[in-house]
Amino acid sequence: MLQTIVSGLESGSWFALLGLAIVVVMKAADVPNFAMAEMGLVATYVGISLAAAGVPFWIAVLATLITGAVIGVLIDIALMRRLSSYGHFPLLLMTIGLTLALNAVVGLIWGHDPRSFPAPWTGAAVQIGGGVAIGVSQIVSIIVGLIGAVAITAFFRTQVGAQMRAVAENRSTARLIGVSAGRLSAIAWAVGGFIAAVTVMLQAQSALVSTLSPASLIIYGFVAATMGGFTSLLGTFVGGLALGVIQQFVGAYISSAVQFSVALLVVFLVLILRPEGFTKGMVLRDV
Amino acid sequence: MTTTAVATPVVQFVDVQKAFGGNKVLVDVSLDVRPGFTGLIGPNGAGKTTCLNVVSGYLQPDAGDVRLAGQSVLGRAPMEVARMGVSRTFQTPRLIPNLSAVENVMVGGSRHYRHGHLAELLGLPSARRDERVQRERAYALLEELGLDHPDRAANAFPVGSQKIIEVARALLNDPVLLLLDEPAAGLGAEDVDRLVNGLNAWTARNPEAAVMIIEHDLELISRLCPTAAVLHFGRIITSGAPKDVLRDPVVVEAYLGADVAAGD
Amino acid sequence: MVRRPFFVAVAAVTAMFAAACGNVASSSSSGGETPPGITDDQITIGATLPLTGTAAVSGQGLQAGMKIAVDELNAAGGIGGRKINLVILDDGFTADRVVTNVRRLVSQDKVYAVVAPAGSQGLPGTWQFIAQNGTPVWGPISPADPKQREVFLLSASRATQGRVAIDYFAKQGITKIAVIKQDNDLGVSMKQALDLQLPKHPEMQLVADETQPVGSTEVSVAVNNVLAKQPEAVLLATDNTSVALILKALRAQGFTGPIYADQGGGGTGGPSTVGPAGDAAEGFIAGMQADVVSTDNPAVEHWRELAKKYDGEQGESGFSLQTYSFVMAFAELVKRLGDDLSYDNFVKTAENLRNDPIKLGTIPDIECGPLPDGHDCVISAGLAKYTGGKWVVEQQFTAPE
Amino acid sequence: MSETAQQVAAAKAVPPGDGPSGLAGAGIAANTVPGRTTGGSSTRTGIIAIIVLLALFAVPFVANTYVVFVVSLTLVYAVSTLGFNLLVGWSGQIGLAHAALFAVGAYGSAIGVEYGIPFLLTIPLAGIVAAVLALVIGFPAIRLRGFFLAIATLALGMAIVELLTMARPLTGGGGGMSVNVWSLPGITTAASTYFVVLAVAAIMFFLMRRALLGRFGRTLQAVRDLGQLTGSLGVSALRYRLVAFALSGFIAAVAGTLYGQLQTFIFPAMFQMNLLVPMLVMVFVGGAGSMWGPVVGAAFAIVLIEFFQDLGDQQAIAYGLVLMLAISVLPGGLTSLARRVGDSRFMARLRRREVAE
Repeated sequence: MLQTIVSGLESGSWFALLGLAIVVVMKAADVPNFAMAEMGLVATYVGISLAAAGVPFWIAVLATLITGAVIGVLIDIALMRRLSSYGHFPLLLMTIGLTLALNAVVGLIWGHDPRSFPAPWTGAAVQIGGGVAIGVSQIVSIIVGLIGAVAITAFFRTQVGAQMRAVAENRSTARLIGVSAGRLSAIAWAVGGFIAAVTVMLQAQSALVSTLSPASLIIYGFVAATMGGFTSLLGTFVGGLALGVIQQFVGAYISSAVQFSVALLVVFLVLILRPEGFTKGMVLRDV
Repeated sequence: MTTTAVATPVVQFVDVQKAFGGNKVLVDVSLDVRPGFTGLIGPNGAGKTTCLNVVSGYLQPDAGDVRLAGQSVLGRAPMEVARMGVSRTFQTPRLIPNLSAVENVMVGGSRHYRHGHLAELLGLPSARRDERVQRERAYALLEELGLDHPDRAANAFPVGSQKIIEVARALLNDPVLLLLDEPAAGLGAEDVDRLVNGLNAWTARNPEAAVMIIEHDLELISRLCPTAAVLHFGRIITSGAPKDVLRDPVVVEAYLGADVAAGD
Repeated sequence: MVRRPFFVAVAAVTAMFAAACGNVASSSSSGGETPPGITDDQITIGATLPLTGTAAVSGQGLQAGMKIAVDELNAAGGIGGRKINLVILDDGFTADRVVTNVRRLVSQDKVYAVVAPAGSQGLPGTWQFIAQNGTPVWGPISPADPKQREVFLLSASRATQGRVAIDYFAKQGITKIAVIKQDNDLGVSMKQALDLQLPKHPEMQLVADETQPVGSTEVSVAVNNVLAKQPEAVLLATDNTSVALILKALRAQGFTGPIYADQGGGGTGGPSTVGPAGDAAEGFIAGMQADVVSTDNPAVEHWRELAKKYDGEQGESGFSLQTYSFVMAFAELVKRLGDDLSYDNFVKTAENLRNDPIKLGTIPDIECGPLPDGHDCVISAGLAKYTGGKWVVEQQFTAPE
Repeated sequence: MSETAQQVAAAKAVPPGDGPSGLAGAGIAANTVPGRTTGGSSTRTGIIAIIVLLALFAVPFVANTYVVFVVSLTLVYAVSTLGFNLLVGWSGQIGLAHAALFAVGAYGSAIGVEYGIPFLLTIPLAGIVAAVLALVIGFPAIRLRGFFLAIATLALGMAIVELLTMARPLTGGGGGMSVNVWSLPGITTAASTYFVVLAVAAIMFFLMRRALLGRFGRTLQAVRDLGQLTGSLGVSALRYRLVAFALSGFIAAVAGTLYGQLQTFIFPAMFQMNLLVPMLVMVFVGGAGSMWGPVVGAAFAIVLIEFFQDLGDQQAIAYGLVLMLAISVLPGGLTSLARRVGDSRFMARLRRREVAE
């Protein structure tokens, strides 16, 4: 039971973080980024390679995070920005094309074997009464997830964050008050890439990542983002955690075969019953 | 078309009120619109477009009633209102950019198609005839309004011409009530002449139809409309023949005041 | 206005159809005529492999083995004086490209036989086409058994491997087993194995049967559910990544019993599963279709020599040894055909292997017989154990009970 | 109250997604060439149609089964893209359940045949089932627009594939099921399947062309570009949006039935993102909202894959990069290139006419 909850919170914090990354980019740049998990994967693989080459763990972590942010900015400047005037379809497809390309690049450089990012605490466990052991890496995932959510919420309280919200709510108004939409979207993509790197890195220190793993991670990230109505940070975070826990319980008490279906059902119900997300953090922005 | 006596108003606003949040946009607006042209003038933000939105079903008034040929339009969706014979244009023209001008106009003829899409799919003669008739009518209307190259894509036209296409689209439905939102804005003098002639020719053929025009070009209002109503801060402050209305000191003050305010 | 020309077209097409019907008329493929892909100095064979996409690791290994074998054979003068022309197409592990590729191999590249094609779940989509053309499929990599005249299976299927493993556990006195499978062909094979073998071991009980979502890296649910039932051994029918993850999760939670996966999921002999699983791989038992593990087997050592020189990825993987052996067996069979390379003779000679098996030493002896069951030419599988950081043979090739 | 405030108020009554950016469209570069209706050009279209049909009809007589198969596959994808394009391009709704509805067609037909329904009859039947399903999927269209609709329909599509996996007694579950191939007597199955595919493709394209270039297509485009404002034209945007969903679902399933015949073995994993992505690419490359784009898109996608066959490891990267490059350079798709040329020619003709007048 306790183990079920902890496992749920662990995967839930991955979903929640990736959901937050998706929401941040969606807010400022109006793109549903299907390549988010792949961006994190590339960054994480850079970190893994550095660590394997003997670079100290924390420096490898730092390098991973920076890589994630840099990839984000590059994607925004090189690919996304010019397409925004053509509407939804090319943008959507561009992120899909990017997903394919990034995944293939990872496969070409690092191969398709699964890898992990061993941290100093990997493998350690905390014994709790009743023979239940909780992995330290699980605890790390949950705590970093919480810190991430708080940090992003704080970020949106800053001036840049407020401007981002302004852009999100009304593009023309933002232009009127002299906010540079370009600079904001670059920042959003950087933040998004950063969080994606954190997410995949957390996954890699606890489990394994490979060119296959982003495919399911991104779907759960989108489920989390949907639960927050693609705008609410709180909704996304709580949604991601809830999704993780729900899945564990469904798997434990109903069947592990229907876990994925449950996630899909959640998306559908949220979108039909409350398209603005189950927390009404902000006004729904029509896209 | 129903046999309405000339004296009967086509549309009646009865004490219509509308507020957005705390902003009262329409305050007790009562107005009878009879067949022929009626101008609706007033400074920016007076509530003119809101009036049109209320008649055409896009907004529901908070209080009061709007009756079309005696029937209330309240609670009806824009589509139903349109099917009752209300056509309109928009301040900024809203066309389908990559359809030709004439096909854009044909989109307006939905009331006149007797065949369903299945008949169209099967290529039944009735469907083909309907399509041909609509196409010919659309060409004729565009010609009447003086638009050249009706087969050109809509987005290839300047804004002025797009407005004319939009007027033609509204006319194709043979409206009982035609609502024009600043049709002459952005038009050159020559285009305005064509528009006026076209509209006059159309009303001559449809004497029972009413046309409500929102327009800042008071010269145009004077040319077209036997009556004009002036809206100011959501109230109708006066109505009558344009010449008299424009000389009304209240109107002059309202306009000047608004201009000063707009200049800030 | 468009209508009239259209109807004219329809009429014309109908007329032509009636007139020219004979050209596409189906001719029953009698195996007696000269088969394609054979010239005086060349024999063309082909395969479709997942060189890219999600199964690229295995695809590259499979490709390596074929290339190594073909190079070796050609250096020695080919098969009966004919140099082998090898056509390998990539299917990216997508079903419709597997089907397209096999059609291309047969109809355009005119291969004599399709040797060691992979493509997993996509491959059954080619059986009907293969049946119409009569092209032999020699040693497809772990598809379901089609019981078809043209198809010869040279490896213990996943189901057979599973059955061998169940027998092995029974011998160890294990009575409570648990299964984690994926809902795809892997899961289907595991179910077959359980259905066939459990009745033979009445003392053995299946205490947990979990389904792990395909492609999901989230294994804790299945693992927790399995552990709750306290099994003595766990059988896995999932892909490499999942096997590695489940290994880690089971060991992290203190499970000490044996864990089994088949050759594909366990990556027997190579690092593809045990590498990512790290310490958790200690004691892991995996199925063995080819003896990639032994160090004292001269046939395997010969391959290992060649594989070390191979210029490409995954040359020394178990997949490589598997296809290397299949190509070698194919060469041996063709030699036995003599001058009559017709498909009829191919099938006849192959079905006669039961009396005179092909013995390679790297894989179990190939003993094909007549249908219905004879095209399962190899019905024994071995087991290997990952011990002290390397693979050792746990049980030699054995047929299930 | 200022005029802008009033506009904002009006915009609230009308979803902004359909509002101010309406003329720019939903990012869809539709390219109905204006003035297509003159008698001469329609006769020419007819002649071209005959020639193309005859050429396609001749394929199995001159080409090997591999080529026949590739052309069959291209045609099946072209039909499927026709339906996808109707939804995404013509009605401007990014509905992402298309691969799942395609699967419904493939499974529906295979199961129907197992229960004794003649194959040819299963084509429309599977289509109708999928149309109803598509209508249910399209229901979010009442409330959702843009990316929200995309995500809702993506989730529903995945749910359908999950259901196919769970309906083990009917579908064989994740392990898959084999398909009985229908064939004309006395003809090779490859040629037989090809002729069925060609006939269905020809009928679908003929009907769709008639519908899309007529009132239906015009109205769909009005709904796409004007959104709720079509109400003032007496058109129910909602109804057309749902009809677009149903129709595209129908076409997807029809294509799916044929796909099953070509594959001869189907399993749920075939119909996930790995199929949806190429489908999206086909719509995009062909040019969303164009009439003949689906053929161009399908041919391009298939040919591209066959061409990249020889690139080995690099092909997946090449695919992604080519796609990204194409989107960057030609956001309107391949056919938008042709349209640019066509436009200039049209302009030239126009100028000539002016002189003549």
